[in-house]
Amino acid sequence: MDATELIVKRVAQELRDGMLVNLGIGMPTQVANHVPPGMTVYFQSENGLIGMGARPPEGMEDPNLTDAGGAFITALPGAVAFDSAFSFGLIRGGHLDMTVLGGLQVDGHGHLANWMIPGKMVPGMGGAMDLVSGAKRVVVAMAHTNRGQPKIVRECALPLTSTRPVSLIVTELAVIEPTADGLVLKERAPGVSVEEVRAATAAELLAPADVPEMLAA
Amino acid sequence: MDATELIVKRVAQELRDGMLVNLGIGMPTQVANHVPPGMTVYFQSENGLIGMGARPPEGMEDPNLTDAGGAFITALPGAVAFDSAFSFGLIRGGHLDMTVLGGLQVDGHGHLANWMIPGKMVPGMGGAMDLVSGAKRVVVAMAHTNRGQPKIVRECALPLTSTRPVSLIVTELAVIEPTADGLVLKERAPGVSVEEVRAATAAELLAPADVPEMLAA
Amino acid sequence: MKQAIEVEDAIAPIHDGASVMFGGFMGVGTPLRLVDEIVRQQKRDLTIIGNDTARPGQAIGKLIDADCVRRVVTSHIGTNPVTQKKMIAGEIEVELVPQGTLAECIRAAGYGLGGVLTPTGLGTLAEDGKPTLELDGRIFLVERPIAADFALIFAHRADYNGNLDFTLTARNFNPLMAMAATTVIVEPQFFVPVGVLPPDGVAVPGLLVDTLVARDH
Amino acid sequence: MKQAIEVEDAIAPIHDGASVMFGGFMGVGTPLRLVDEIVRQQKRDLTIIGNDTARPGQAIGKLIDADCVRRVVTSHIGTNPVTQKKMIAGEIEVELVPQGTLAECIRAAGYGLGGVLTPTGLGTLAEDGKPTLELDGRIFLVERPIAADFALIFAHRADYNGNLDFTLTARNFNPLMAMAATTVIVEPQFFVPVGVLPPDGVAVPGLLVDTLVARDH
Repeated sequence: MDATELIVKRVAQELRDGMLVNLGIGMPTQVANHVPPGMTVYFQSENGLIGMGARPPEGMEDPNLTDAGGAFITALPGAVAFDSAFSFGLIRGGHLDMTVLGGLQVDGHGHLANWMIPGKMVPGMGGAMDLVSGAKRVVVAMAHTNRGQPKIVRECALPLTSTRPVSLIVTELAVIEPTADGLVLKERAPGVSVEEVRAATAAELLAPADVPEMLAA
Repeated sequence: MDATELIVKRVAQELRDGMLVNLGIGMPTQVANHVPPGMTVYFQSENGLIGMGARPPEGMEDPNLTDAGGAFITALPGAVAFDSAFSFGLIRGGHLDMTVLGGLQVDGHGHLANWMIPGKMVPGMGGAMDLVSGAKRVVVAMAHTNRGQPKIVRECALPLTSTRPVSLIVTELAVIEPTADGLVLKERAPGVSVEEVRAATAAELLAPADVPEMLAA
Repeated sequence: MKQAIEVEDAIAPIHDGASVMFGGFMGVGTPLRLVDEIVRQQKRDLTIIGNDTARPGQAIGKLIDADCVRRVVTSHIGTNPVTQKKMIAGEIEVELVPQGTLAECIRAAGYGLGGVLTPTGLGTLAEDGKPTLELDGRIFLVERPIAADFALIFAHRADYNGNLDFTLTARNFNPLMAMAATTVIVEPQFFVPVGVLPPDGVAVPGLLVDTLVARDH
Repeated sequence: MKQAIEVEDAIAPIHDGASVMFGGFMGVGTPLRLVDEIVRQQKRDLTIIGNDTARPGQAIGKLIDADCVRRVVTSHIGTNPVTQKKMIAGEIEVELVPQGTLAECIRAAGYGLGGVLTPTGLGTLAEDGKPTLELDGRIFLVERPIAADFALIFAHRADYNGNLDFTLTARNFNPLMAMAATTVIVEPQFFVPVGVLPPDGVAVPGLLVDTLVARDH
């Protein structure tokens, strides 16, 4: 199993029946492919839809129906369309059960940085600040390191997305939960030791005596 | 012509083609009966409709379609329905061209009091505060006096509806415009002298040398 | 898919002292079976939130008659002399809120906003010790969000997932309240299969709905 | 009834230096013929307001390419390297606003609100010297309303009175912007007779619309 598949499958275990979930662009999008059988999860596309489905049949695309990246999608029976204020009302009003986002850095306070690298890349925050400030649960899905450099750090050097701590961090090495006491190592990837996780992490990690392995079936 | 008819017909002269207008309960409602021929005026019912029409045919009433008083109405072709936030967005956002409201008192600053008499009658402000604070033009349609007591006074004794001055006051005796300099007597009712208007008014009235008669055809 | 439950079971969880929002404007768009069931179950000390208290014996006017209510947050009680009498007698507390402010404050609660900045009510009794904020030379009243334990909603149609649509002037506060309460209980006029409501016609996505009340047998 | 006018005449009144809102999300729901005409008429120094700047050569991305723009107020420029390049070169100014805040601030302008109180952006670069307000122990960022000289709207259908509906994810910011600009210019996909759009399906009443653009011949 490659790193992305491991992360995405582990994140999918956080899904619960009936949840409204928003998936960030990139790796988080793939979580939609791993909804446990028999479970109904509503996916919100922040450009104004709940109930988005897969790509439409060739030649039957509707130019007025795309995902937040502008790619053609379908709408499932029971889908709902709305304007941008309502879409973010769902997010900011606490009606969104979970969001899954990528990250550039997460720090020991659980603060996420994922929207700019000063002087280098300024894509803008899009909906990220609203999602991290408003969703009931914020799950960060990201690689544990970037070119060998830890992305989980003591204090974010990059501009924060929100001062509200995220709920969970899932990487190819570990599952980590920010708490009031600090970052807690909840699970380690199959075959990865606690020491290996610590070595790849630049923030302090609290770990119980026995850290179970991630299950990503 | 009785007092109400005179007032209502004079107020109707303030209508312009294409206006969005909100009429208060009571006398102001009757302004809708005097839209000049060939003119299109959109009437907003604050409970969520633009384009309300007359009573429906007997037996064809829709319990989901009433005016703000709960009476059955119809919807004209091209009518639009909306929720209460949108309805008041139209009012508060400056999209309402004119509102016509009843009044208990108007004072020398053009301040209107029309929503309560302490210790006696507390109906609540309903939409009145929003209308007076938000409409582009606020026209007060009321009797000039109440049991012989002037309703146009130096300072309102009753609780204000808004600190924003109204645009025009129309009574059975006069048309009066609040300005930065004070109340200006613009028109007098047919056969009524400036002195008679002054005698029935407890606020100072500025009057040009020649005050024309109201036209209420 | 959601299950529709009987009206007794839908109302049972409402505890004495609860805050309850009711859609409706002069009874139009009010869930009348839910109101009757509150009276039958003799709920007490409720705080009720709604545009008005209708008339004695009508819609939420029945809750006033039946002594279910300790406090009312509303814009207008002028059509209900019983509400006025009990207010003056000190049996119920009435908080009067301008109608547009009421709509915005309910929306603010559902949309995660900290409050509402409005000129409506400034310098009037509605200001009532509330904070003000000066911004770029203009002064605004700071009104608090209005949330509730329960929202009782009248919908035109519900599909089996709880997606709701509304019709004409029965819409009013209903969609706003569906965002602003911990528990949302819906009395639909009709049930339709999933897919009958077009995505653009749904005003409340089913995931905001906690309870659907079965149709009257 | 309104007259539909040619796209040249619709765009002609937009002066150099004007602020212009554009509906759309990654070009979906953007009035593409209006954008092309702005480029053709070589408008200059515009402040453009919209969710994103799409991609180079696409939708409002074309305005960036053609040097029509001096300032952009948007939530995301990550898909448009030309915007980023010109920003870094100091040729255009970019104000990044969280997407939910952008939607609410545009709505606030159209709804007559003094601003938006939100936790989104607090303690991040988005705070950027903006005022904060503490209310009942919570701190909120005070964001200003966002209005514009012109709103350029893409609608699904317009009736002859200018009533508009929208479809699926082409809705996004369009109905909000129709409330927030001095002049509202609409490019509808289809025209339909008055009475075809059901009152419950109209998102923008025609009286908010200043200009309807004739269909492409």
